Amino acid sequence: MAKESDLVLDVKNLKTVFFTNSGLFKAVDDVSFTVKRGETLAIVGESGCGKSVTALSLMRLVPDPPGRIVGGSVTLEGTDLLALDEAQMRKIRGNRISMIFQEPMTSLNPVMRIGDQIVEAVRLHRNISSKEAQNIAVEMLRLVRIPEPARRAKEYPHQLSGGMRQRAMIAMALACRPALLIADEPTTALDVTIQAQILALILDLQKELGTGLVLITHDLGVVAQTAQRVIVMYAGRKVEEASVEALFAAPKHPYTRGLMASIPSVPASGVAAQERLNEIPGTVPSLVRLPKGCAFAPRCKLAIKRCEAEYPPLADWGGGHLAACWRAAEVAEVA
Amino acid sequence: MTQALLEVTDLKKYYPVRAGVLRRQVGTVHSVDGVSFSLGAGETLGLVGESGCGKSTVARSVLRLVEPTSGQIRLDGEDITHLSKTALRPHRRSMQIVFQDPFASLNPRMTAGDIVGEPLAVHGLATGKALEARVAKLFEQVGLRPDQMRNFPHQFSGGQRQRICIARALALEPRLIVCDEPVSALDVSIQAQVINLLIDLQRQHGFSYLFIAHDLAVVAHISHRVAVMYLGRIVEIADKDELFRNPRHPYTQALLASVPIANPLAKKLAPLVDGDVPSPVNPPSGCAFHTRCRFAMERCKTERPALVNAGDGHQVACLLNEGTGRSQ
Amino acid sequence: MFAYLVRRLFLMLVTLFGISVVIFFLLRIVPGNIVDILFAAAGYVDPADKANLEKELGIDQPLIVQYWHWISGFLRGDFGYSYVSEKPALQEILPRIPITARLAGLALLFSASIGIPLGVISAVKQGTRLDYALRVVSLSGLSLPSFWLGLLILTASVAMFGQMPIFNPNPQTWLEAFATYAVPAAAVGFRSAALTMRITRSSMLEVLRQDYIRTARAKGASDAAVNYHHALKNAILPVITVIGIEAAFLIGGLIVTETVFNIPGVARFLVEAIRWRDYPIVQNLVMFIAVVVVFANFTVDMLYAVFDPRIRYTD
Amino acid sequence: GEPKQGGILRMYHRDSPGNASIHEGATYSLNVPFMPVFNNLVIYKQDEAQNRMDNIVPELAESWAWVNDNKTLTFKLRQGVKWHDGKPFTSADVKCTFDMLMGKAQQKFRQNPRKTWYEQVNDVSTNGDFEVSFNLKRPQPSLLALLASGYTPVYPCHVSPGDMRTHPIGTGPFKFVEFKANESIKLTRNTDYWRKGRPYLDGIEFTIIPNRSTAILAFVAGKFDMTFPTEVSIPLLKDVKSQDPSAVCVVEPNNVATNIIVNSTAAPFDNADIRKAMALALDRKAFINIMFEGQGDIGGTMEPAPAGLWAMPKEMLESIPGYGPDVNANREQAKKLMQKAGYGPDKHLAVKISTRNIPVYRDPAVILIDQLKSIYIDGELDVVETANWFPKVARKDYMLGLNLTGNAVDDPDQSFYENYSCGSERNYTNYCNKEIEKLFDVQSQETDIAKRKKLVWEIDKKLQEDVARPIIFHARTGTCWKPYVKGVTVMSNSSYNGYRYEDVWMDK
Amino acid sequence: MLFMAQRHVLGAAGLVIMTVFVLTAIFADFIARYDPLTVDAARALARPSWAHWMGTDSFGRDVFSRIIHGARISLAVGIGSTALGGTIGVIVGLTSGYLSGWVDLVFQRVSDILQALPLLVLALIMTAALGPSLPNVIIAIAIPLIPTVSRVIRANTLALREQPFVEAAKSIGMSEVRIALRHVLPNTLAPLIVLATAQLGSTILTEASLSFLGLGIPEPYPSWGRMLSESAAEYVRTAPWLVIFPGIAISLAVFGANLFGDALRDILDPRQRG
Ligand SMILES: Nc1ncnc2c1ncn2[C@@H]1O[C@H](COP(=O)(O)OP(=O)(O)OP(=O)(O)O)[C@@H](O)[C@H]1O
Ligand SMILES: Nc1ncnc2c1ncn2[C@@H]1O[C@H](COP(=O)(O)OP(=O)(O)OP(=O)(O)O)[C@@H](O)[C@H]1O
Ligand SMILES: [Mg+2]
Ligand SMILES: [Mg+2]
Ligand code: NI
Repeated sequence: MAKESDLVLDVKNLKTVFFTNSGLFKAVDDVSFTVKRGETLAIVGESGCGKSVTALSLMRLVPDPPGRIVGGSVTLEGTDLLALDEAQMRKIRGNRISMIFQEPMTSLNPVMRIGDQIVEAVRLHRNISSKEAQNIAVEMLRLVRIPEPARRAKEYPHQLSGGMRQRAMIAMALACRPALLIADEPTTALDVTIQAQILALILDLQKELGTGLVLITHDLGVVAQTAQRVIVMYAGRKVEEASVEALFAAPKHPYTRGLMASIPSVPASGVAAQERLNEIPGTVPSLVRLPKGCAFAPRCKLAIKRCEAEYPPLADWGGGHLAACWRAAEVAEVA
Repeated sequence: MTQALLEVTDLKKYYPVRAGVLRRQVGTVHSVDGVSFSLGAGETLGLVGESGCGKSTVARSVLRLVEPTSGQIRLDGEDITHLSKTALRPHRRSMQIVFQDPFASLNPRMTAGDIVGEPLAVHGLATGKALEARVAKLFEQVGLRPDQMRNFPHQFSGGQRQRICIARALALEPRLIVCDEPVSALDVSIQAQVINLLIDLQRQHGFSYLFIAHDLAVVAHISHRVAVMYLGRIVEIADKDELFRNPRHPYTQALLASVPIANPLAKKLAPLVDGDVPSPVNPPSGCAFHTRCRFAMERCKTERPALVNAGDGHQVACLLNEGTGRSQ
Repeated sequence: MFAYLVRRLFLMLVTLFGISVVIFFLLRIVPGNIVDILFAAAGYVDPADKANLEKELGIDQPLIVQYWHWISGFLRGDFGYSYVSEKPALQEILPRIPITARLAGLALLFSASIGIPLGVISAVKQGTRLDYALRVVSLSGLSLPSFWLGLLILTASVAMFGQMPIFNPNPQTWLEAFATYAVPAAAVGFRSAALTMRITRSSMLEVLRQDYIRTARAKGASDAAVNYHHALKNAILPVITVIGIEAAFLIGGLIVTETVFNIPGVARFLVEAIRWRDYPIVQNLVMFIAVVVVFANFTVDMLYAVFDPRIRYTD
Repeated sequence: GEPKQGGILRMYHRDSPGNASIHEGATYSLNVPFMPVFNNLVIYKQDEAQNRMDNIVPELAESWAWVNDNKTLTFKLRQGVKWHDGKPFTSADVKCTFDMLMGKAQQKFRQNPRKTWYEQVNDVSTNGDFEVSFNLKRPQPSLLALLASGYTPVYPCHVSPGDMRTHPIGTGPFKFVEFKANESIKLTRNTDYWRKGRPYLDGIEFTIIPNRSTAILAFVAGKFDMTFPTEVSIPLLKDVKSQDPSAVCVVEPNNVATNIIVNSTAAPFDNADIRKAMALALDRKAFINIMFEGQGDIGGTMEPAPAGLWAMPKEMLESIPGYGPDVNANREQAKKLMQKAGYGPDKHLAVKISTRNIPVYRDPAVILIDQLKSIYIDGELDVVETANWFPKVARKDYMLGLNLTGNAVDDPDQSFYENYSCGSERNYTNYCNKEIEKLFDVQSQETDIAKRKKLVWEIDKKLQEDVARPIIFHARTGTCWKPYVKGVTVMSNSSYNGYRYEDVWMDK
Repeated sequence: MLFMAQRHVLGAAGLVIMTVFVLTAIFADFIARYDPLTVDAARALARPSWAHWMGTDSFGRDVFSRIIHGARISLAVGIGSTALGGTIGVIVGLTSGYLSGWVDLVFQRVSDILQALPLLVLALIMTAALGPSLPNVIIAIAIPLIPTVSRVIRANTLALREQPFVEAAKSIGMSEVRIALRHVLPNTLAPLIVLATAQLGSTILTEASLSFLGLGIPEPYPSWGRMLSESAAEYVRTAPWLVIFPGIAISLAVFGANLFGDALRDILDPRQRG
């Protein structure tokens, strides 16, 4: 087990619900995890499974209404964020905990210069002159490898390419050297060649600053290449957690298993003709109408009566490999 | 060689950039700048490339949804590039398209059944009961229940919506289906279902696919041959195995290297190219890739390499590959 | 930017030309002319007198000729003579413009200074009672006939204070000047304030949902900073458009308000001129209003460029 | 107390007059503000409410005389009178004025609505600078009455009619200062006025407020010393009194007759029975009750007594079909006539009633429609813009029209010739009855007032029986002023003649 | 439904007002207790009482009945002019957006021209030109609406034209006209409805303003606008019921239409959804 002081983030039994037109649903249901200093934790799962809401919950930025965090704790460097009042939380946001969002195009204020947006982030948390903050901003832009940072700082977001915008977002998020960085699908909107650049950059900076990183993605390739530990979410719940090696070697949850099999991989060499992929039948369930037992049961080949009736607990299947499946032991064999 | 189903020769599509008084044209977007390829019956040609490199424009031009600036499109040997709208209509039955975003490509105010039946109605192929029966059959073909015909698009999940799109494309029993990123908007676990469906349909009916994607892995799985585009041009085209085993263009290489491999033990990310994609309004001179290419030479800045044969039907447009030389 | 300006100016000229044609011919479609009205006032019609008078005023000429006379004069700065007062049209129109302009300006000021803050508050407090109350108030602002509101104000002030804020052409003190314009301006401005508030609210709500607002919060910015610094700056654009369009609509409100409060401005004057079929006044005045409206729209577009760096007119 | 000098009388004006030339207009919107600028040869006494022949006093004329078998009317003119621009007034100005009115001068009025008044005048001759004579074709005692009207000011010879429209020059008690259309009219005291010690006021200011409620509110709030004369309706008058009990208000008849113009040249009113039925269906009392809360008068063409001088006696009036007191009986008779014409409960007659888009026209039309319902006539209101009213009437493009006829002078000559003689421009219905026309001339020449009255009654009765232009009622209207305003007289049988305002003063 | 009502309290209130308004208009003959046109001197200017809930006017006509029948006029003006302006606006907007090119350019300029002329001035001139009557007032109010509607529809059409489902329709060989009618038009309905409800109120107000200026719907039709503006002049204090009730009727109807339009916008336009 990691030493207490090594833990940057400790999330316990986080629960976030939404009250919407079609009813109340749990977007994040009883999710727990930890992040250590300098560690990268990946959260994977399909669209709508609650990854972003989890991240927003950590930042306490869940839009209210309609959303609300209804339970659990989020402990950042020993402080329970959920217990803070809004003013205290503001001091921490952007300072100790930062976030990079999915869409670099829309996440920057279109009517503010790039530099000013970074300056704002710095000056919100540090009592320095705007001149100094300017310098820091340019410095940060240099750090994220934007060419001619001084000039770019004076430009508006629309004048930058997608990759540069995402870099500017990263610069902004890291400007106060946070203890924890959350990156919510930071490269989904980008091309593969740019994605590789950005991911490499994030990892470099993380190493340099010793930041804990929560990386949210649905791309297992990205996970394999970046994370140390992985949690897999399905329909608002954490269904599996393991070190990246353990997970890829032997997934214990049938969903993870299916996911891995259904994702095509670039043939390294010598692939024969067209291949059918393994598919997970059925559709991703709507959070509003979740089945009573295991949410994955309707699509699961291994499903048994019990799965439909009872939600399986998250059990340790050895070496800290957690999985929520009654038949986790059999998953490897059956597949 | 048997006659190809689709043959595209030196296709160009320029969009004007307008400005000033009277909206005079001040520049040109070279969306597609001389693309040639052919596609045989029952074959799948994958088309990959970064965002904005002109893939969709190729797709639209092939279907004459946009008018190509120049070049030739032959369907079954017949030049359809300049056919009038009416003359084109019978040919529309031979080629259909499936778009990226299954939600946006379905009219939200029509039922699934109407959407799928519409092509039949438009071409007067079936009416009334017969139409309904045909639609029901199509629904079954793509794995939907016929009783879902009365539902509206928003009542379907993403994967199901894409199936409706495919059913609509199938309705006219085309021989060529252009798929413009048909799975990019889908959940990962659903993506496989759709790809499998496309593969199955091809096996049953012998369609040809022009399959566009930016995800190399997906393309790899479904295609027989793969073409790589960069800034409006095809830079490399080859049989799938050949291309993945033996990429010749530095851009293809970078692309392949940038795809994160779903194996924590395999090599870590190592970006092979720097910088951003140049704008198609002012494409770089010479080889468009020279601004980001590790191997760029002085010549690359001025000379535009042609797509040349490098043996085994492997064509590549790179000065390093003149003759049969390899870049690695 | 320059090219854009030229293009815009060109389009403006086309529009203004179109307006001149429309207003000219529309007026001729309206049955009856000044001569009919004059004879109606005199209570008899004498065909010979009528023909003489029409000839004297030049309204017996072919329409094209009349149009040419007017427009060529207009371009030379010769606006002709009012049929009714027989004074130069310019001399009739000019002194009335500042009155309406002051009224309109004050109304717009009123509308912006009340509508925008309330809109922001309503958006920020969305779903609260305050929001509901503000929305109801603003909707009622859009539901009251403005002459009715004006009359109520007048009646109430006479009933309560025995005084009435009627137009005072030579205000002695600053306060009097303010009173002369403020009350009618508020009566007109109420509607546009309500409109501004609604647009501000919906625009703010739209912006508040944007990703960059979340980004700002994620940086640790306070609500006030987010609402006013980040959101309002982006939300203001549609508001500017509406205020720009409202400037054109305001004329309608002003007609009624100037009538109710008996203010001798151009708006009421225009209605009277239409009633009298006083072509030189109507045509030139409408052209003048059109120029103002077209320039207002133009200014709004330019303001866009100021507020929104994304808009580049060079393409 | 004693009249005081000074003060500016503030009055609101109901409507912007088209111009400032009294001779070119026919509305008291023009008389009220501009009459103070002028003088006539003779004028009705301004402090008497009733205009009568024996009330006529000299103004620019010092005296007059009928000579030459009553065929010449000679005036001795006042000397030393100056126009507002300083030029002296002479007999030439009088000749100029009347030559222009008769259409004999070089210079012409743009419009000349009262040309017919001078039909019997051969010419106007001068005898030296201070004597003029009107030479008539036949005796016409009423000429003097016409000359005493507010509509008959003397214009200066040296100012063109065009200038008189924008900047009138007169000899009157007040000088014209400015006229801003739709805004205001300002007059100032003529310090050089020939009548010493007059006027009392330093000036008069009219603020034009077409919106009645705004205007009344402003009067109540003390922004004005006086309302526009005869513009306050009965309900508004009550309102004014309740809000400002100190206000002095009078209600007077104003010799404006509300009447129906009947198009007898086309179906259905070419049928005399239907015309008569319509006349029988009128419940005049109801009109008066609704429009004036009872304060109106019923009569024929001539204004009813006591204000009117020429009204028929009551018994005579009630003998005219439709004037009888039993409305129901009248209507029964009317229904019979309608049935005779082929209409009945199952077959209604659809009729369009045209009128101008002004409440005083529209409101009675609404009542008329309602009353016609009782005799199987379904009326539909056809509201016509001012600009189209006369062309429409001239085209005979109407069935029934609801019209208001204002009489400048309470005199049969004015009324009969203008409205009923064949070929008169103001005879909208083109009613033409040669026999009556002869009677017009007979009464016109009659110098014995009693005899003339008899003739006039006969004519009036006949006109009503012919349903040429059935008169519905004669209006009464109110005028209010603040108690400190003194010397205002509102004329009771004309609304055009009483605005010289030289006797008005303010006790402030 | 119940849920909707809870979420959109104001909208539900608007809907109720609108429904009452429409029902009143439809069943005016049954609701009104007197003929709105019958003049009766004997009962002129009666105060509100059991017999005359809202009193009578100077002609002795029952105000309540006139207001009830006035709903018809206001509804006719509101719906008539909105429908007329809307229909033409849709046709113009659709053609303009769909054909683009010079047709678009011409239509755009024309709507520029119409928009630079103040609405009330245009309506004034139009009513003066056509003469005051119910259909003419409707036409006069409808014309200035056209550019507003056509702008919205055009923008929508332009956006829709880029939608893949329109391209898909093209790719199956559908004719342009059919695409415009079958795919583009139905999808502009939502913004159109929103716009129409918003305009409904303002047309009623425009009619009132025209009435005030003497160019509204003429007698004998009981138009709220004229009832209000003319009574206002004479009877504000002596017979306040003549002014209060039509005022309430107008404001309430417009208010209801606005409330309803607002809620409709929230429901139909996802971009506005809070
Ligand atoms: N503001 C909101 N209002 C209502 N529901 C919301 C809101 N934000 C998120 N949700 C719902 O919460 C659930 C989880 O959403 P979340 O954004 O966390 O998914 P995700 O895993 O990040 O998906 P993606 O991969 O598409 O980003 C989804 O069903 C979503 O519809
Ligand atoms: N209608 C158009 N007008 C002007 N430029 C256009 C138009 N359509 C496409 N383009 C431009 O042409 C280029 C190629 O566009 P295209 O949509 O074909 O790219 P793509 O390869 O399909 O990209 P993506 O992967 O993002 O779909 C882009 O730069 C685009 O901006
Ligand atoms: Mg997400
Ligand atoms: Mg594309
Ligand atoms: Ni709802």
